[in-house]
Amino acid sequence: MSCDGAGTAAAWLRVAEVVREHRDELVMLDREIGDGDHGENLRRGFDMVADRLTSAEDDTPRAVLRLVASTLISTVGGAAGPLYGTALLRAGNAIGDRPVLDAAAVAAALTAAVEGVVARGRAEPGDKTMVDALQPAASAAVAASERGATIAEVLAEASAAADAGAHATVPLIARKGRASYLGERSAGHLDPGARSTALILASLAASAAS
Amino acid sequence: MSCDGAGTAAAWLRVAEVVREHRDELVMLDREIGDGDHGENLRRGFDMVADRLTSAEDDTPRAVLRLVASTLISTVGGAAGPLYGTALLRAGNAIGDRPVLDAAAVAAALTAAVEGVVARGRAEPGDKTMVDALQPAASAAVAASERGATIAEVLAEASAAADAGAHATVPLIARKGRASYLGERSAGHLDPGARSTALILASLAASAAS
Amino acid sequence: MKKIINDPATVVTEALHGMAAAHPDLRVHTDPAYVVRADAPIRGRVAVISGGGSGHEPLHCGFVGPGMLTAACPGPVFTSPTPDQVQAAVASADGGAGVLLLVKNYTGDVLNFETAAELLAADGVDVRTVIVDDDVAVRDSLFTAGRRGVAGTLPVEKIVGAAAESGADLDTCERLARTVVASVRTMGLALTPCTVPHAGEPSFTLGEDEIEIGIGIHGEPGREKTRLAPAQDLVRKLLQPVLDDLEWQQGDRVLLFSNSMGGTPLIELYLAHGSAAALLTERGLLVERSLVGPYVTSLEMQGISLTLLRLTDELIEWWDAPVSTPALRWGR
Amino acid sequence: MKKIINDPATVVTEALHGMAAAHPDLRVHTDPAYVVRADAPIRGRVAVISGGGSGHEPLHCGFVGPGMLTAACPGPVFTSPTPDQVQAAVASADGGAGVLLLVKNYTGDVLNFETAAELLAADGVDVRTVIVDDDVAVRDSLFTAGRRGVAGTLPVEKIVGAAAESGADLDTCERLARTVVASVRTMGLALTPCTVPHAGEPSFTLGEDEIEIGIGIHGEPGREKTRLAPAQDLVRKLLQPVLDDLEWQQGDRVLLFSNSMGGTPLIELYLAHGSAAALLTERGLLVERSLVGPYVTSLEMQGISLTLLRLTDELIEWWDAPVSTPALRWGR
Ligand SMILES: Nc1ncnc2c1ncn2[C@@H]1O[C@H](COP(=O)(O)OP(=O)(O)O)[C@@H](O)[C@H]1O
Ligand SMILES: Nc1ncnc2c1ncn2[C@@H]1O[C@H](COP(=O)(O)OP(=O)(O)O)[C@@H](O)[C@H]1O
Ligand SMILES: [Mg+2]
Ligand SMILES: [Mg+2]
Ligand SMILES: [Mg+2]
Ligand SMILES: [Mg+2]
Repeated sequence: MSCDGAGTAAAWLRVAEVVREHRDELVMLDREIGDGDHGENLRRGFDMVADRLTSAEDDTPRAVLRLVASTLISTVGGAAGPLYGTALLRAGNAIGDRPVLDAAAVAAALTAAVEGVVARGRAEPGDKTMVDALQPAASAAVAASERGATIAEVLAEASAAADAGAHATVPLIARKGRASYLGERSAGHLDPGARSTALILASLAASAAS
Repeated sequence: MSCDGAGTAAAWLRVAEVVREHRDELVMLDREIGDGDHGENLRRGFDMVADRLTSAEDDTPRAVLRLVASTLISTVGGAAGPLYGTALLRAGNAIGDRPVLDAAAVAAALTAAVEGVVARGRAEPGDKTMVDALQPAASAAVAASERGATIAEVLAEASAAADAGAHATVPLIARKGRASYLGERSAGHLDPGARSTALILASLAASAAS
Repeated sequence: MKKIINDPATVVTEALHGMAAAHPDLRVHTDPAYVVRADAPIRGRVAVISGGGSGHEPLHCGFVGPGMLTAACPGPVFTSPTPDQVQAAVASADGGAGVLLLVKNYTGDVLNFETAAELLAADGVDVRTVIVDDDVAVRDSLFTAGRRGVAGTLPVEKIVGAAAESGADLDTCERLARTVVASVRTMGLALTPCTVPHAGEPSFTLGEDEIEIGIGIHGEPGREKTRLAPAQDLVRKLLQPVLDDLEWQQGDRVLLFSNSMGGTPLIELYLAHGSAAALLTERGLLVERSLVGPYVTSLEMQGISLTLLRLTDELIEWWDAPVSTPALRWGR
Repeated sequence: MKKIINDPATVVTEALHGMAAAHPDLRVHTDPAYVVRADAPIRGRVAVISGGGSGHEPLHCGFVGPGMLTAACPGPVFTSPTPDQVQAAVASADGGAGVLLLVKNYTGDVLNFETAAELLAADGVDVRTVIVDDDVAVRDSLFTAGRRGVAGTLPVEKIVGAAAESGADLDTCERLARTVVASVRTMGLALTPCTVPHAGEPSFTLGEDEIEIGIGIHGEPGREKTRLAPAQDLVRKLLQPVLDDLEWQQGDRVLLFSNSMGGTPLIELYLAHGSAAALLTERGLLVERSLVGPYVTSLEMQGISLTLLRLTDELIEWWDAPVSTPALRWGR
């Protein structure tokens, strides 16, 4: 896959499919410790992303991310809409106007994404949120890129770290988001936002590898 | 059992117990083709009857029936309250002020009771109501009394006829009362009011025989 | 059975205590049970009185107040009140201009109100009775108990109450009540049964995709068990028999009253209302007034009923007139 | 799942069509979704705007009208609205005297309204935000998401809306909102879960004699699963943490708001209200105002919440002021 705007758009079109495939799983996870809408919120948002991306002309990677971000902000709602939206806006700003991405840009984008989510949502690692998937993903990406890895390798390591981070949310007691209202009853469940972050990164990594 | 006012009061106290014992059965029957309150309506009414009868001084059989009637009218509600109330008012009028009942008076009382129910509720035999128990009971009582039977025998035959009449309501399609709203779906169920009529007569017959 | 109660036998009395606490402009009596507006009796005004089994709240006690009922008699859950309740309500509501009893057509209600009316007439009260029987699910006939009174009772009480409030005499109120009864039709459906506290068990059972069409308001099963369908099909199934039952002209004005049986979320009720309004408009009727909410209920039952009232200028005037009760309030 | 709907994806839009059909004095928009009173914008009046996930009806759209909200933004079921909805609502409601956003304290609602507020401020609109967090079931802390906004949102909207209607300026409205938020506390329980249309399954499961205490309004389980108990014990269980949370003096005047979660019969709600009023009176509080009904709901959930608002002369004046919305109406 090329790492220009068209390639970025193709990768996010694939993310939209993955979200649709996992809609029910995310709904189910959110029903357990939230309000059962996370999968539907993202499905609604990414369906619109898919609509707009296919009708959008080719553009820079940053423009693609901005389009995805603003679409998610205006269609997802809930906590995930503004958080993913901010993450992608910041990621876009971090990569600037370069026409083609490189490994360092991807690492910088992920780092900016985490910072954006934390700035908005004020969750710390261990609070049982998407930060627990995104933060290790960004760290892994930075480490890999500093080692001289390719984009595909960077995203593969980020994806693996996100997946591990997501699963590590299971025993945690939530301190942010709806799950926090359950207190100790939130332990024993996978955080839906951490899971969707892991799914998105896995999809991006798969696109980069193909 | 004596057939004076005290005996009549004792017999109706026993009826009150029988109604309490069969409350749940009558609720269940009424839930199937009505609104599930017949047993509770009668329980509420006859509990009050029991209260008032025990505190009432000895009196004529007619006075006892009037007390039962007015208590049922003011506490039962629903269709059964005014119908049983009217039946007992008319029955009381039919026996007049005699201090002790005889077989003919009992037969006349039952006949007056049916007439009262029909005058108020305008149900005909076969409409799947309490008339289907009360009407054959009155006929049987008249026949027995004309044959020279005792009070106990008259009530035994009336009770048997009421029981048969009640069970004969099972296949009928209701044309009066709530069960009529079900149309054909009312068939296959015992009418709760016919059942309570049969229970009351069985209890009166048992008291007379003791 | 899951209910917020202390004892099935005291539910009605305890709920009346709650009404008394919540509504200082009502006088609430518990023995015998009736609710009357605090400023009654009003000299020279017709008293409009209704009542029936409890479990249909806010019907009837929630409709007591200026512009609607003068008093109401709540029976036990799903059981008509007794004549002495009606007599006591009349005694405290009668302003000397006569009494109009509005009675839903059920054998129990009719017999108990009839008994009360006889006793009141014997005491010299000028009392009239109008029977409400708006439910098209039940075929009417001289040989049956006739149609039930269901959600159409609300517009009867509202319109007659408004006229009585403005000083209309007993003849006028009675005539108006008969006009509304003749012009109002309802049909309902249930998605779930309800549980009467003293019965302890649901009134019927339904499979996961079954509904009852043609229900009354006492948790009784309907005429027909059928499959759950999309909202627009359900709405058509309810409106068709209502439309078939009265003769309608293009351009007829109607009140569309979308009623929840108690447990239906308002979002579904509004959805059904929008669907019903669209269908009526398609048929050339003018939806001039709307009412949407849980007004004539069957405890926690999920389901809806749709009521159509054919409007005239006179009925619109009384419908729009100010009303100030716990459950229905507008104008002034 | 049994619901009167056509398609889970179109529930909110179709319900808004029903609102439009039922309430001609509201302007109802569906893309983006918001409801605004028909006479807005009103020159020189503060616009009071709220919103949140759907499924809590009549909150918020049912509270749009004179004396309460200027506009409201309904999100998908149990999902906060998006910033563009808020921007569009503000654009059609802003009368030039500033905009007050009343937001229930959920991460999603706060973030989406915050985003909208930033964009509006950048456009030069004088916009303030007040967060409602009345739910005592959740322990408050700097390190958590904080308390939820639940039924206490209603008195905030009513009181601030009345002040704005009378011409109070933005500072006054904001201060009043903060005063009400500081004086109102709520606690709720559920007897049954609810089913979100797009989820298709109940939000939790409960045994035949189990209840959830300390629920929010999104079908989420509460803090504690416990046994069903008599109504008076349940009422005490809800009121105790509410009473413990604020300092109360003998003779304090309160509004007691008994709210149904949607599926609880009104007869049970009144019963609970009577029980709660008696308990408060016993504790030396004066129940000066009452509100009883299904106002802040969770779809068809059976359950109740009890809200106490400490009253002052000022709050009573605004509470009593005329209001004319689909769901709350009195005065004038
Ligand atoms: N303050 C926060 N910071 C970071 N992530 C959060 C925060 N609050 C919630 N989340 C994430 O959002 C997810 C829930 O998203 P979603 O269900 O779409 O929104 P809502 O909770 O409003 O229904 C949670 O699983 C969690 O990962
Ligand atoms: N018109 C009538 N004539 C005679 N009996 C009737 C009539 N209508 C109803 N009933 C009797 O009343 C019984 C129901 O009584 P009950 O359940 O107490 O009253 P409701 O139907 O008002 O709930 C029926 O089973 C039937 O036997
Ligand atoms: Mg969620
Ligand atoms: Mg019955
Ligand atoms: Mg009954
Ligand atoms: Mg949500």
